[in-house]
This record gives sequence, structure tokens and C-alpha cells, in this order.
Amino acid sequence: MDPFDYIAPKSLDEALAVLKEHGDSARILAGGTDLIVQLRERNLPAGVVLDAKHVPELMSIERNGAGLKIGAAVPCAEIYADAEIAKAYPGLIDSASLIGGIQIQSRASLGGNLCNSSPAADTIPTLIALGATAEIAGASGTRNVPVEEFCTGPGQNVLKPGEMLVSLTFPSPAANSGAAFERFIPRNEMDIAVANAAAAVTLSGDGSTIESARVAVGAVAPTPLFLGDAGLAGQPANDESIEKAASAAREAAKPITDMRGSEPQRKHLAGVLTRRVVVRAIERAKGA
Amino acid sequence: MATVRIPGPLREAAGGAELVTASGSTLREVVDDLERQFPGMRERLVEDGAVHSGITLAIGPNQTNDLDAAVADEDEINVLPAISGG
Amino acid sequence: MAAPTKPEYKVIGTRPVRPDGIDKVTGRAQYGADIRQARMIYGKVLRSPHAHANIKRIDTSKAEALEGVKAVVTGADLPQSGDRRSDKSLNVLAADKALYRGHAIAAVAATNPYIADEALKLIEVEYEVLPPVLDVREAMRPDAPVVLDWVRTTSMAGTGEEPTNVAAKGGFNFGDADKGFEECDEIVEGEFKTKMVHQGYIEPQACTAMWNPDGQLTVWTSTQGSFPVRNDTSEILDIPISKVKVVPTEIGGGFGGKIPVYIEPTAALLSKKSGRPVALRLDRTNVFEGTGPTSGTSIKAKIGATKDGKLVAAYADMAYEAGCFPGSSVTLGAMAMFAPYDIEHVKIDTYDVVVNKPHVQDYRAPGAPAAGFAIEQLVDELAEKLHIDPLKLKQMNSSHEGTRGPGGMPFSRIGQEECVEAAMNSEHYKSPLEGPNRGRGVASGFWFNVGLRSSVNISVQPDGTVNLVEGNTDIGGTRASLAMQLAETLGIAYEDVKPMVVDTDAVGYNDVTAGSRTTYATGMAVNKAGLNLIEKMKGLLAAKWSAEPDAVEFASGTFSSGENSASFREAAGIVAGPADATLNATGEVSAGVLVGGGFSTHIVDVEVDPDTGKTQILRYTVVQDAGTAIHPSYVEGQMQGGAVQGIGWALNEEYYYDEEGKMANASFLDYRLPTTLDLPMIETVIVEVPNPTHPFGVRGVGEVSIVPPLGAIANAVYRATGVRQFELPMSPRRVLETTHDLG
Amino acid sequence: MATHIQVSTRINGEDVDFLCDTRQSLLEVLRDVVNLTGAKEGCNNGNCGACNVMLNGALVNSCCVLGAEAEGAEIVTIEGVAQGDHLHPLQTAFLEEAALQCGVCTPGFIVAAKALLDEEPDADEARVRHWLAGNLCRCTGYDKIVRAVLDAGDEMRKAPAGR
Repeated sequence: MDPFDYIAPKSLDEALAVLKEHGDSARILAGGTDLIVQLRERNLPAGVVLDAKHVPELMSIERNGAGLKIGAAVPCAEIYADAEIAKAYPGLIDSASLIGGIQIQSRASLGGNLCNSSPAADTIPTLIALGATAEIAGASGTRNVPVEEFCTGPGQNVLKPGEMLVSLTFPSPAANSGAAFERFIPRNEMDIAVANAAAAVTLSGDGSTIESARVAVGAVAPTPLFLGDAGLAGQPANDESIEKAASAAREAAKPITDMRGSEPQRKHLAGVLTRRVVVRAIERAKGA
Repeated sequence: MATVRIPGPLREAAGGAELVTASGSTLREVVDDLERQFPGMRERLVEDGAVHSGITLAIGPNQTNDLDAAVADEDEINVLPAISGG
Repeated sequence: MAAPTKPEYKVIGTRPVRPDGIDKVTGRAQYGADIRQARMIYGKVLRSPHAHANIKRIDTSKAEALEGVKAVVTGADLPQSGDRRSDKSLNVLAADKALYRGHAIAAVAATNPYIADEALKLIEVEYEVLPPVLDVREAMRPDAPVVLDWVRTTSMAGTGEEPTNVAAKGGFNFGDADKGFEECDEIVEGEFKTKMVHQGYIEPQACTAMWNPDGQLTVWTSTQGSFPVRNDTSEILDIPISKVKVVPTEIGGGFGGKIPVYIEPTAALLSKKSGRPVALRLDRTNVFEGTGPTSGTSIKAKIGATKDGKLVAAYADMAYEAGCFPGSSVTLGAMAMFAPYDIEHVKIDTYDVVVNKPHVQDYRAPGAPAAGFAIEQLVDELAEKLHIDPLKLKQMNSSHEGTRGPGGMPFSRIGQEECVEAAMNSEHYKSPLEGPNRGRGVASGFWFNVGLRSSVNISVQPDGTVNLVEGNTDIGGTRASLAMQLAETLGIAYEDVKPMVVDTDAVGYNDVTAGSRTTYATGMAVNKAGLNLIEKMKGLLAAKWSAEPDAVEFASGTFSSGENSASFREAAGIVAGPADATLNATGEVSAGVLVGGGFSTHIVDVEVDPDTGKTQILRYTVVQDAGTAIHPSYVEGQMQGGAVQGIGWALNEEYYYDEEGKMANASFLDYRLPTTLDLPMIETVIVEVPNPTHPFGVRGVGEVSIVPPLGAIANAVYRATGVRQFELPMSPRRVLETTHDLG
Repeated sequence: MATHIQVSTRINGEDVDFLCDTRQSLLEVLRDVVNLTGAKEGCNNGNCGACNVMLNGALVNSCCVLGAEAEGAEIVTIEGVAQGDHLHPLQTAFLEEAALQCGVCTPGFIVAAKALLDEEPDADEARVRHWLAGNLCRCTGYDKIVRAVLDAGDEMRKAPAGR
């Protein structure tokens, strides 16, 4: 590990100034559960480590009529301990309570998980399904990017030198809507997903029809894969529709074989998990 | 006379027998008697004055590599491959 | 068959707190990496990135020139006599060939670990990369690349002529297997494969070495055997044994993996060159890539029975990976394979095979679990075909006293029948398993007690308590189990014995803490020391009491002669006086190499997710013969711990190699040890059939519990899915791919 | 570039100032700078829990925290769990239940379990197993560890002052 400077700015402006000065060589530290390991094991070059946890915008949770805004560095444990979030966004809780063990969840953040941009990230499919938007700040101002457009390849994303992710904004859940996330891992805890999936659905008032849906699957392509409505919108909320969505997920999956799973296994799981999360999202939409 | 069970690979040297008898009050004397009966057997069992590094000996249920271990007439002696680790 | 009743003990069978407990729950206990010495510097090892390569050139000059670097060593710094260095020495630092990815090539010591890391990057090594040999059966082919050009096949019949990877051929042959199979009505067979797996101890290897100017070397290290480390270090460095003192630290798990030296000679050389104490600690990836796991195996096996369920004949062809040097546990595996069963005709062929992987080491009951994975599935299949309950079939064919056991020698009194019977009578086995995708499996297993050598010193303190000085490092509560045996022998309270593990200069020779031998064999030495002390005290008391020496008796903790009687503590006061602590005794034992035997039978219920192939353990019971359970809690702990290691091996653990011979999962993230959330409580049933070779009837309990889980879980998965599993691990991926057509 | 940094923190209730290399993890600082070696390195990448400490009231893997992040923080390590010569109920339960064999994972388990029981002394087996899934033990099979934590919870409910 090469030497680096440690800086803990107290404001967003100060943080952006540090990024401007150091450009590419600055690494942003949130929970550190990925970054510190990468600095150590992959000798990731870093001139400066910028600890983002003292920047108020990155550490706050805000609610207003339009939705929910979670600072990029807020630890997962703080998110799932929030009763209001748990009630309104159970799909998010599925993800936040699955990352690593308790020790990881007390540090790891949504923003860190997104910026690490792993194809197998546990929160990104959920962020996509929930229609979350990433707020990115840079020297030239702020821009907003839908999460499904954030990742561009394994470990690659749309952030440019000098930019940092500030927060994630979630629209308020519509009436009769529900969301769910599930991943498949060989053990019951602590593993990287072999495959994962998230779905959010809004049902008609009588619960018979799926009015809209957003489905995403992970670990089956170079980036988490947004499947749009996976053919569910306008379809009856029944097994046949769900099976078609599962089939769409299997078709869309273009996985690789590695030590965590084989190509046919991952394609198969993309279907299984899509079916499971759509079923649970529908149940939640119905208030079950 | 103790009974000695000869393992497959050594049977040719023992005239093909699986069970042979040999006299002696210690393993060393038993080996000496085997050599008398089947010339060439000693070098398969003993090297540099100790049990051959490729084998282990057992008197009844107890393995031992002590050539001075006592042998009784009713004992069965087994010749085993050497054991690594444990 | 009822287990024999055991004598009334006062201390044995109770559950006291271990003497080293407080230090271990408060963070004070010092493990390998906790040693701190004045002016200590930090060592790091450069490792081969290639599985098989000739080393053409090593240039360390830039590393040596780096500010803060105090020493650099390579294999050229290790002494050599003859054509080449010993395998042990070559494994510590390579010579002209890298034999596995992770093979140590060079090492540095610097004033901090970051400088040491930087120095490693400055060492230039020119490799000529060779094709790696990674699969045991492939390695046996005549056209396979040869890993070590000096290896010839050895066997009892002699030594081969041609260079080969098959380092040894062996086996056993009792009765007439060909004829035996002709007598069988039902014959089942299969070919089974297991992958290399690691012991997975949580503490990485760590040592500190200090080479004094007078040539005296002190090594603090985390090891299962301080004396073997002393001997190996002296041999590899070619220095007198008397110049090496090994101080064992507390040890954070071993399971067989902390027997050999990997870093101690290197740390010693770095200390000699730098004149400073050198700490050398492995990281987790080093541990996976650079220390010895257990063999990957390939076993072809066949067994046959008559239609009424009598096992008649068995055959096995067993090939075990030895890693980069000869010496796998295949012979032990062969000896353990059929041991639970009384079978007249047995033939086993064994092959010890060199491949481009780390040199294998012992791992809990080395060689036996893979053998169990094969035989226990075949016995289960026979039971199914013969419509006999699987435990009933085991009961009908159990080994017992007098059965020709491993290697041909007859068993003394053993407890296989009692274990099977206890399993049949267990609440678990009597409770029906209901629900879809669920299955129950059972399996038995055998492991030896290793005897070997132990020695202890005991001394009576002025207050009548007794210090017990021993040399076996305490991995799982042996300070307690040894103190309890001494207390029982002397008729005193457990709390009146103070056990301590000391360095190699301070006590007689002790073999490793391994092979289920410490409570067993060192326990025998402790018992002898106690008896010797009692004899001494009888003589001294006789003088005080003006009695004949043989007129003093000792029973139930009391010395007596005529009118006189005294407890141990009183007697100590009488013979030695309050200020005199010269009363002492020693005990030594040199037990057979492999003695006695322990058996175990496991029952497991699983549920297999038909969508994902994932197996969940619903319920697990371990039945095991402990001979006499000295400290039942720690006996249960061994039973539970071994079972869970077996569960990990069965379901998820493996060295996952890429084609170049790189282990792709060399971290605790992807080498998947079971977690709390993967397991239920592990139920235990301790059977006690006293071991006739031990004064208290102890059988070693440390290892056999890892033998049955692989077969038991495979049998349960079969009952849940209808598909037999021939390869480990039975990961979700494998179960899914063997139960589904995924196109 | 400042390769070293001065940090003021509180460890086990005492003010501690230290100078560390910016690269040093909190685990390295505790072990090599402050000389508290109770937290252990098992994996150095957040997958075994042997290095667990409390950082500002949250359970963390100290191998995945920079020493520099300890500025102004409140840290509790295994060395701070017992109060003087008074063992914490978890420590007593681990001893009485034989919940350790080699003991190298024990500090992490006790720190982690304390974080749970301080908030939820009535945690049941399922909750305990879920909470401790980030702590690896290779010796015990976890049975006796889970029992010890459940027993300690009972004890703490009976005598809350014992916390």
C-alpha cells in the first residue's frame, strides 16, 4: 500500500475543493468496507483519502412530500433502524440488512455500494427498482442521474474526476405499490451474490392488475441489469405474468462462470429470483 | 511362535504366504528368524538398525517402531505401510 | 450391547472452568502475532505467482538498497548437503523451481510492514513458466508433466525407474476380494471426488525469531508442536538442536495445519542477518496459498453383500494429491475406510500423487473423511437395495473387539456397535422427518488415537497444591483435561492443580498436539507422574510414621498406615514441611504410533431448495465413543466442532483453481466456512466404552467427528432429491446442476 | 503529503492520543501503536469478525476502519469489557459454557455479542445467530457460543446492573 494523505472535510464545498485539487488520485471513503480492502489488497492508487463522513449532506436523511433523500454515506444500519423507512420502503430494507454482517452494515452505505459499482452489488437492483436518482456534485454544479444509468461496467461508473455522489432520492411509494429484493448466496450470510433481483410493482385498486413495474437483476451482466417492466405492466397479477417476467430475466441475463457461480446456474437463478421478488412485491402491494 | 501377517507386496519374498510363523521374544529376533526362513526379508523390514522408513510394525493391536518391543508366542504381528502425520 | 460401567471418579466427568479461560475472554492471552520485542522489525515473504515455473534469476539488490530494509534472504541462504535440500527446506524457501502458486521465493525484514511490502516489489524474479499439473488422475498419466524430477514410485516391492508424479503405491489385501465378490448377491460401486480443503484455523501462522550473537536462537510461535518446530528449524538451518529454544504462544486453531514449519527458519535467518528480532506473520491469502491444506482425492470403490445383509467384500482404488512433495494421508485414509465394518475380503490400492499445489498437511483425521464420503454412500445404497434400515445394516456389520481392523491388526475393545445402537435409540432417529424436499442421512466413521511421546513434571507447592509442567500447546482445553487427570490421580481438587505449557528448554520431549493424542497420551504421562509422586510420598511418610514403606497405602486421596492417615495436602505438609517445595516427580510415556480407536455415528436432516439446489441443515446429531469423557463439555465441543467442519467440507468448502493453478477464492469471503446462521444446534450423545490401553479409559476425541458428516449429508441430500452426489462440495451449484437440466 | 497523523480519541473510557501512519487500520493502531492486542487479525478484509470493536456505539471490523477515523471517537475493545476484576456476564458465560476452544475468535464474539445484548438482552436463538453471522469460529461449531450468549442474556435481564 502506497502512502496517502487523509483529509476529513467538514463541508461539501471543502470536499469538492479537495477533489478538484487531487483529481483522479483522490479516493472517497464512506464506510470503507470496500475501499480500505481495495487499497490494501489491490494496491489501488490513492494520493488522498477523503473521508466523506463529516460532510453533513452525505450523512443526513431527509423526507418531504415528494419522497426520501438519503445521504450517500449514511450507514445501512441507520437506514434499516429507521421505522418510517422500513414501513415505506421494505424493499430497501431487504437490501440494507443483507450487506455483509452487522459489522459491515454499521459502516457500509448505499452510496459506497453504488460507487463501488460491482455487478453483484446488493443494493443497486433495489435502487433501480425503486426509481432512485443519484445526486452528483462537482465543480460545475449538481447533476442528477437515474441509478440504472449510473454503472457503466464492473467497477466503472459515470462519476468524473472532481465529482462525488451526494445522495440518493427515492420517489414516495404510490398507493397499492410494493417492492422486494432477494439474492442467492451459498451460505446464509456474508457472501457475494451469485445472482440477485429486485422488483417494484404498483397494482390497480382492486389488486387484479399490475399497472406498472420496475425489475432489475444483478450478477448476471457487467452491470446490474434494468429490465424495465419485464413485460409486467398492464398484465394481470397472476402466475402466468410472473412466469413471463422470470423468463424475460433469464433471457436478458448474460452471466459469466467464476468461483461464485456458473453461467447456466446464474441464468436459472435470474429467473427464480425474479419470480420470487415479483411475488413478494405483489404481496406487499396488497398489504400482505 | 508368533504369527506374522505378510502384506501383498512382500508375499513373493515370503514364498507367497499371507501368514507365516516366526520365533523370537522381541521384534528384532522375529525379524532375524524371518530372514533365516526367507532370505532378503530383513532389508525390506529394517534399515540402518531401525524399522524401515517405508513401513510400520504392529504387535496385536498396538503399533510400534521399537525393535526391542516384546513379542509373545500368541501375538500376531502386522507389517503396515509407513504412516505420515496423524 | 451395554457399555461397561465405569469407576466412580471425583474429578473426571465434571465440567470445571479451564485454567487459561480468564485470559482468553479478556483479550490478555498472547497468540502468535501478539509477541512484542524491543527493536522488533517485520518480515514479509515474496511468493510465486506461478503454479509451476523454473526460477532463472533472483535479484534482490534493489530491495536491499531500500531505506528501512534490514535483511533480505532467498533459498540460497539455506544450507545444503548433498544433491538438493530436503523437502521441508525447499518448502520454506524454493530453490530453482517454484512448485505451486504461493511457494515462498524470498523474504525481507524492514522497520515497518509497509516498507517490507515495498521491498518485495523491488525483488526481481525471472520465471520460465511451465504447464501446471493440477488433477490427481491427470497427474498419474504417463504423459503428464513431471513436477519433481527426482521422484520415483516407491512401494514395499521396491522403487521404480522412471520419473513420475506417483510417489508411492501401496495398499492392503486381506482375504480374497475377487472370490468375496463372487459370493455377493448385491454389489454397488462408484467413483468419488473431493477437492482440496483447508483447516481454516482463524489465526494465521505468526512467529517472532531472535538470533543472539552467541548463536542462541529463540522462536516464539503459534504451533501444535514446539518440539517438532525446534527439530525442524535446527535441521533446516543446520544448527545444533541445543541452540534452538521454541516458546509456544497460545494457538488460534490448528487442526493439523500448524505442525510443520513454514516461517520459523526464514524469520531466524532474517534475524541473523539483521541482528534484530523479526516478526513474521502470514495474512489470510498467504495461509490459503502458502500453507498445507488436505488432499483433493479420487476414490473408486465397490462393496458387496449377501441378500440378508452381510458385508462380504470391499475394494477401493484411492488416489490422493500430496501437493508438491510426496506424502499424503492416503494410507491413513485406506486404513480408516472400512474400519467401522467387519468385512472378510478387502483389497485396497493406494496412490500418493505429486501435483502443483501446496504440499498437503494433516487435517483432522487426515485421509479419513474423503474415504468416508465414498464408503458411507455405498453402504447406504446397499441398505436401500436390500430394504434394510441403514443403521440396522451398520449394526449387523459393525466392527468389534477382535475384528481385523485397519492394516490387519485386530481391534481391542471398541465402541462402534454401541455408537450405532445409541444412534438408533436417539430421540432424533426416532422422530420422523416430514415435509417435501427433505431427507435424513446417517454415516459412521473411525479414527485412531495416535500415541507417541509425552513427558511432564509435577512439583508440590508449599501450600499443598501441585504445579503441572507440560509441553503440549493447548488448542482446545487440554490444560483442563490434563489437570483433571492429575487431580483424580492424586485425590485432590481440580483447583489445586496449576497446569502450565512451557518452552522446549523447560520440559522433556513432547510430540505434537495432534492425532487425538494429548488428553490420551499426555494424560498417561500425567497419571504416571502422579503415581510416581505418590510412591515417593509413601516412602517419606513411612519414615515419618515409623512404618515399613510398603505399609503405607494410598486410596481415595488419603495416605494411611495403621493409626495414621493424611490427605494429600496434609501428607505434603508432613513430608516436605511448609517451606519446602522439593517434592516433585516426572512422568513419561512412549505409546504406540497408532493405538486404540474411536468411532462415531452421525444423523442429519436436510432440506434442499428445489429451485436453487441449496442445502439447509435442519437437525444434526453426533454420537461418539469417548472412552471416558474427562471434561464432557470439551468432549462435546470436539464432537460439535468436527461435525461443523465436516458440514462446511460437504456443502461449500473447496480450493477453486483456475487453469493456471491459481486459487481463485483465497479469502474468507469466498472460501466459505460455515457461519452461525448456516447451522442448528449440534446435538451430542457421548458413548463411553473405556479404552483398555489408558488408565482412565480415555479415547482421543478430537478427530473422528469430521469423518461421518460428508457421507451422512450426501445420503440425506440423496433422500431429499433422489440424486446421488459423487463430488464435493455439494454446493448449490453442483446440486442444481446434477438435479436440473439447465440446457 | 502528511503520511502520519495525530489522533485524539477515547479507548475503553480513557483519553488516548497517538500518532499513526495514515495507512494503518484501526486494528493495526490498536495492536501495534496502542498495544491492545485483544482484537485479532483473522482475515484483514471484514469477513471473520476477530477484530471487532465498538466505534461510537456501533459494532465494526477494526480492519476496515482507518486509524485516522478514530479522531474524536469513543472506542471499546475486549480489554474494556470487564469492569476491573468484575467479568461481564458474557465472559462468565463463555467460561462456564466452554464456549471457546482455541480462543482466538473469542474477543470478537464477546464484543459483538455485547453489542447485541446491551440493546436486546432478550434476543432469541434466531436473533443471536443472525447477529453473530459475521464472526467466524472454526473450533466450536457455534453451539456452545450461542448457548453462552443466550445464558448471558438471561443473566443480564435478571441483573441489569451487571451490564
